Amino acid sequence: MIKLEVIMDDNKIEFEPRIVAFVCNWCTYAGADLTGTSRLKYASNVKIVRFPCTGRIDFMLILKAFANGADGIIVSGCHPNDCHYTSGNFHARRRWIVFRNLLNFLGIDIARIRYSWVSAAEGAKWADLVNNTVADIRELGPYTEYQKVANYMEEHHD
Amino acid sequence: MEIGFYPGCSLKGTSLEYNESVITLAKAFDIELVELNDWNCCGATAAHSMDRELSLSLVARILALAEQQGFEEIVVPCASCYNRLSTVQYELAQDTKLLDKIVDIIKMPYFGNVKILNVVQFIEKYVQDNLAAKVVHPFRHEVACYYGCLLVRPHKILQFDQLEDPQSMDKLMTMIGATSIDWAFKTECCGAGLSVSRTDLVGRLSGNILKDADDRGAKALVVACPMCHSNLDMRRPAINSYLNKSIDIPILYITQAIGLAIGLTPKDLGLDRHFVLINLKD
Amino acid sequence: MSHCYQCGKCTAGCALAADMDYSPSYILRLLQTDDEKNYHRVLSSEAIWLCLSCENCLARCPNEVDIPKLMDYLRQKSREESCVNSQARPVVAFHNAFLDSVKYTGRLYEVGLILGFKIRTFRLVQDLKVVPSMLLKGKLNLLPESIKSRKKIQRIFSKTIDNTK
Amino acid sequence: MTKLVEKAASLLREGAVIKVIGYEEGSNKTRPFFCEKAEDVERLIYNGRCTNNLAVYLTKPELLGSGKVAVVATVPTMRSIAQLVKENQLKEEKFLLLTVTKEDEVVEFSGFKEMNDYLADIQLVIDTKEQELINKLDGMNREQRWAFWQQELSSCFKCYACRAACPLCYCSRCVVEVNAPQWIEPWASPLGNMEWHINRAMHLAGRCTGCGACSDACPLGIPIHLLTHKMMEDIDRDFGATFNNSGNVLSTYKVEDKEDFIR
Amino acid sequence: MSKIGVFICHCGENISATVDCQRVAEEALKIEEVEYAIDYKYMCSDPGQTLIKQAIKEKGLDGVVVAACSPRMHEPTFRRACSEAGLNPYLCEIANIREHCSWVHEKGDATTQKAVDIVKSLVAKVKYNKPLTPIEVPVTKKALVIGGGIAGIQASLDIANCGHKVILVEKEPSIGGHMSQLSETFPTLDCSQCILTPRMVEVAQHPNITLYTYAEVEHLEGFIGNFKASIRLKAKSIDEKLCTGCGLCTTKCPNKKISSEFNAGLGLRTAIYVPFPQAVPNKPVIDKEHCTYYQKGKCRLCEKTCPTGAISFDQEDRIITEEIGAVVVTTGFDVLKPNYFPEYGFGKYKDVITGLQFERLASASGPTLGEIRRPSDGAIPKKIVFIACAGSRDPAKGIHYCSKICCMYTAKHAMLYQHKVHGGESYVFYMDIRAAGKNYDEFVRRAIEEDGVNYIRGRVARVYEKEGKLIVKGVDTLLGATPVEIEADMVVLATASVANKGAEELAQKLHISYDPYKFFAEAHPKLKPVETNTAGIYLAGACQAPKDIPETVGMASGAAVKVAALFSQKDLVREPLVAVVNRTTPPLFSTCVGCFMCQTACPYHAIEAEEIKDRNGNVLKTVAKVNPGLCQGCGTCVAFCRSKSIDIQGYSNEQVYAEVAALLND
Repeated sequence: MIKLEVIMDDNKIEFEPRIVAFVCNWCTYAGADLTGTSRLKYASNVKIVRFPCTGRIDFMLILKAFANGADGIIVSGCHPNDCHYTSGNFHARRRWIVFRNLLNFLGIDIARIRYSWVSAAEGAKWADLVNNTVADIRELGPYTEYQKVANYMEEHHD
Repeated sequence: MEIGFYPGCSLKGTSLEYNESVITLAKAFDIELVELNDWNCCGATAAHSMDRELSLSLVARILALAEQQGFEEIVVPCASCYNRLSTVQYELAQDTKLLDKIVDIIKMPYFGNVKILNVVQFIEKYVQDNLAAKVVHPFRHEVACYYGCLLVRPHKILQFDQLEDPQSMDKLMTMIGATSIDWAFKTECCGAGLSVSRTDLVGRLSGNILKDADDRGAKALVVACPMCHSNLDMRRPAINSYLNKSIDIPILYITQAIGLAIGLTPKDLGLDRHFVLINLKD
Repeated sequence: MSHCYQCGKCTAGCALAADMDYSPSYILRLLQTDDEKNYHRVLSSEAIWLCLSCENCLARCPNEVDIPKLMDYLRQKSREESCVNSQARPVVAFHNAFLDSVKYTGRLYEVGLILGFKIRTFRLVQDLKVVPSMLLKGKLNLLPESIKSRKKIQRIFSKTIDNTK
Repeated sequence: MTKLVEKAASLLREGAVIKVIGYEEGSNKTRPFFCEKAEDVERLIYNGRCTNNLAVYLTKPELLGSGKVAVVATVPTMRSIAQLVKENQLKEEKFLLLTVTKEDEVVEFSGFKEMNDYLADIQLVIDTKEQELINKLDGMNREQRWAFWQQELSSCFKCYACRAACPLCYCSRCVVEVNAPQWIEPWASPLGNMEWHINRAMHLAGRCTGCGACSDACPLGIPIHLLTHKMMEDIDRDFGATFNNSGNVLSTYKVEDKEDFIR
Repeated sequence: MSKIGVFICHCGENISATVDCQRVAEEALKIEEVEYAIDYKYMCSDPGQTLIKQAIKEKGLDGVVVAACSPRMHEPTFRRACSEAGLNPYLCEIANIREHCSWVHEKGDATTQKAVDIVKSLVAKVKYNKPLTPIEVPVTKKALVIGGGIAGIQASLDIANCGHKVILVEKEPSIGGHMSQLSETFPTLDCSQCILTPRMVEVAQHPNITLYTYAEVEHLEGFIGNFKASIRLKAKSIDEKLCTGCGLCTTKCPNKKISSEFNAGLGLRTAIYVPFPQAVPNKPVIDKEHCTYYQKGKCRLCEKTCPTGAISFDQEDRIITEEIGAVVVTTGFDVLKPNYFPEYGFGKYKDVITGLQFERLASASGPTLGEIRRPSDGAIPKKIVFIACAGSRDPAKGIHYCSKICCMYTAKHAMLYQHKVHGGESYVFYMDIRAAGKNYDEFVRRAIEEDGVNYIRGRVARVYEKEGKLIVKGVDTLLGATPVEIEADMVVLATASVANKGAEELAQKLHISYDPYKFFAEAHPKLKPVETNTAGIYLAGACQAPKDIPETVGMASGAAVKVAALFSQKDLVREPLVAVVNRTTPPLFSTCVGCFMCQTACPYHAIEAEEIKDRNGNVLKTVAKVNPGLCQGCGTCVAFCRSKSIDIQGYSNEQVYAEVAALLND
């Protein structure tokens, strides 16, 4: 709950969103590597989790990220037709279409989940993606709404 | 039986004989062509050259009328009208926004479900089957079937015959005993749109068509479009002066050719209204 | 328009390309440049008025570029921006005469058409030869045949072309 | 003696089937009835009030016993059966499918194929009350929807009646029973409840046949069926997957699926 | 309770410049179950690796996290180090604190904190790592090559010369494919058959190659290293052991008016025939559709004339099955069919022909013995027009792509024409000249500059016949798009190359994917051009996309090397990062309920149905099973499984779950 306090003292300190990125090993992870090798700088709020393919990303992991206090999530993989496994990203895309509709219907803030395609050659795009997402989430503020629900127990214990 | 009928302006004027021949031919096969009540000009070719919505509205009104008057099918002998009607029906079917706009202009309900038949389709559907039996004077001549532009194009919309080297008219001609020659200008343009305003060009375009038919020994040209007809027939002087030779191949409407074959009189078929005289010796 | 890769098949098949100041594919090229000057050149060209919408180009275009429709559009624009090519005046005159006839009678009244056209172009002698024989053959009715609901037709005009004029 | 009763009687007498699963009159509402003896057939009824989705029993071998079983299937039941077939859960030789027409005629299907054809001409209609509620929710802004569902779901106490009633929840081990990792906390809590219902909906994506058994079963009357019904609409819109051709929406794809949200 | 070691690399200055590596080590040590943590200048160096090895041994570590550069860089290095120290290499994870941290953020606490978080998350993950052993798949060292064109010939020879057995299947009576039909080849103008036939003979005589002509693959099952193929040997109605290939029968066959496939319809053949003189095998077959005996039940003339009694009418198709380890698909291409060009009068006018037909006219073994003569009247064309892009780059005709070889063979055709018909005039209508290749553009320039071929930039709208001439209505777009009309004696269409008729069917038999044009799809457009998505099946030649000969041969050798590499080890060893369907105790056997929705999700057809039976062989349950030979480890199936019954090693649910949780919790 540290973060919440940060907001409390009339935001002297700017709110630093916590963002996790679910990326595939072959395109976006390599793209992020390229951002590094080309020494492009971006916000340090984003932490990357590596998957073999976007097709592997279970929708529950997104919910779990929110439940564990993420304010925003990036999901990124190979561009259509570039998937190392030919169709993983297509399956993922379809899953996200359905999932977004459902979350939106439930009133979950889908603006906090940013989907993108970043290829192994798009180091710059990765940097932009991160910076833009951080900026957007900063606008939206911390996802207290969800975290209240997530920490229901704790809050009702202490 | 009765079928809806949209003559179009030329059939009321310069191409009276086409009108006559279509109707008499239909009669000969006990088909009553019922003229659309209060129809208006389809606007070809001026309207769509000048203003899209005008051209759409004019046609939309015609189709709306047909629907209103309860016709499921309408026969449209004029290739130009046929082309416009079909095209507009298609375009309105593609774009609902546009449709609403047009409906608002014509202030009539429009469903776009009338089937539009050109003269060849009409013959194929209602005449063909009983044709062979009725032929009394086989039309024993070399004929060049001229389809022109508007009957076959755009294929995507009209879905009639085939784009290059169409055959439907040729088939009908062979049915009535004619030999239809294979030639190169079946679907080349005769220049109708400029018939009045740029007669010079028409001379050339129609000239080339006629010349090819002539070179290949056609004794007559068979058409299904009043524009083509008046160009190739009425504009013959311009044509001959361009070719600087005089070609006297007569131009017949397909309905006239068939009419003659089943023994209708030249008078009924309005052959006397042609400029280029028709003296086909058997 | 960006679909056109300038293979020229349209021009090759165009019955009138030889008489045009700019052939169809050339017009497309001019428009592709997306340059104001070239756009004007197109609008004030004679070619767009010579096009007969015979649709040979569209039928054969490998990229299915609808040139006939494009031409219709260009003609309309050229009129609206009143930069109709002087050579093409007769064509426009003819179209106007045609439409007037439709506007006032609901149908095409050919005598009216011819007269209207002649007045607009001062080509008083042209076609005089054919007129008598046409009358003879009953191909010209001297009195306009017109439809009942002319109002409706005029409404259509006022709703469309007349407020673009 | 209705045609259905006759049919059931003859089936049991001839030993064509070992039991007929249908409906009987219960206290103020109908209830499922496993008819095993010819003398009980009189109890079998079929009318508009027969709403339970009998398909739910067909994936439970212990209930069916060994031998052929006749099922008096309503349209929703048949839809569920069709989906179960798509998922290799039912053996053709095991079942004799019956249904009763409006005219009280008994229809006997030669097999699943014939049943599907029969279904093909029947439109799936989401009833107006539901539709209104869905539209109402669509009309709200996100915060309102969030509030609505938090309110509704807060009362859920994870009895899993929704799961038990759903013919398509036939997993021998449900995700909520997986504890390595513990995807969903087993006790009732706002987060756990929401996660459970999201899982339920996602697991039914493109599979749900809209019978509504889940919400009928919910002791607290939470409109959870809206989640899956809404999803049916969306899937229909996004992938053109109508009831008859869907069934496997999430593990198939089209290259041209819309991706306007991916930047 | 595990013991994890964390090793933080400074990478010289690369990491330590912005990340306080020492603090990361201190923080790491605070993490539960972390036994040991240390930072060092160069972890990948020998002393660095030794550091790790010693720690593993001394502290008895059962998990290692190396915080360093990207795993795509040194994961293998560090995993090897671990296994050298006796720790299962798959218990080692890499925390990427260089590319994803030190290089992309400024120096400061935030950056160090991020490094710490990354380490935490991987520590959390590694706790759930399981020791894995590489998968070993036995390999049958015999290859199946489908299609006996130049691609198939080259691939077969290369594989055979590596000492492996090859089965070459060709559906025609002879191998050779399109190349045997060609006259000369660009850009050198050397005779196609002269360079091809020696290879054909070599194939026939090679001890390692079994050649089946007049045969087709019926069915293929299994997976990499372990395929089983059934092959249909169509009845040739000839006993090849007896036949000496004397050819007497073909001279006697009364049915002489059958259009010859080899001559692209410009020549005729008999019902019992050898496709061409240099055919391999050089023994005839009877074409049942056209044989009078098979059709009318009378004749048997060939039988009477055959000196060795080799004709056997009662022969029937045979199906044989072969165990093979790899497949090379080399089925080649086809040329676009007539009905595509009504505007050019193809099929209507005899003298409008395809490029392939022109090859036959120009070929010494062709119907005109190499003289360019019109099919209609045998006259020598004085004026000839070549139309490039006939069908290619023509979306309206459904072909968006460039057929690639036409520009070159059209230039060649024009050149050959100029060489053979002195004083002849040749015109080429083209849109672009695509002559990228060694000595290619020079070749085209030579046609234009030395042989005086007239190149006109523009497409032809129409061709029609008049008074024995073909009127070609084209355009010169370089002259402000002015129409051009040419009265030609002959028109040659550079028709598009399209996929073979049977391509789609074959692809489905082999479970390989294909593009919208039915060309077979490579596994990766750049890095896996000869592989398919089905491990163990490779591509070569024009069945993948239009190609010229050098490219095809290169690709064939490429595919051959892939096969040779596969055959080079005793067993095929693969990373164990594959999906697994769980197995539990009876009566459940597995939590999988067998809905098989995962099957449609798998791009590799790696998911099979397994029937669990009791002692008496009654099926108790049917559940999914992953074939580790085929699985590539994408994990798409895992995300689908509702009951979480399928999981993927190396990225298991527990691993990623823990990773995500640890990454966020502080």
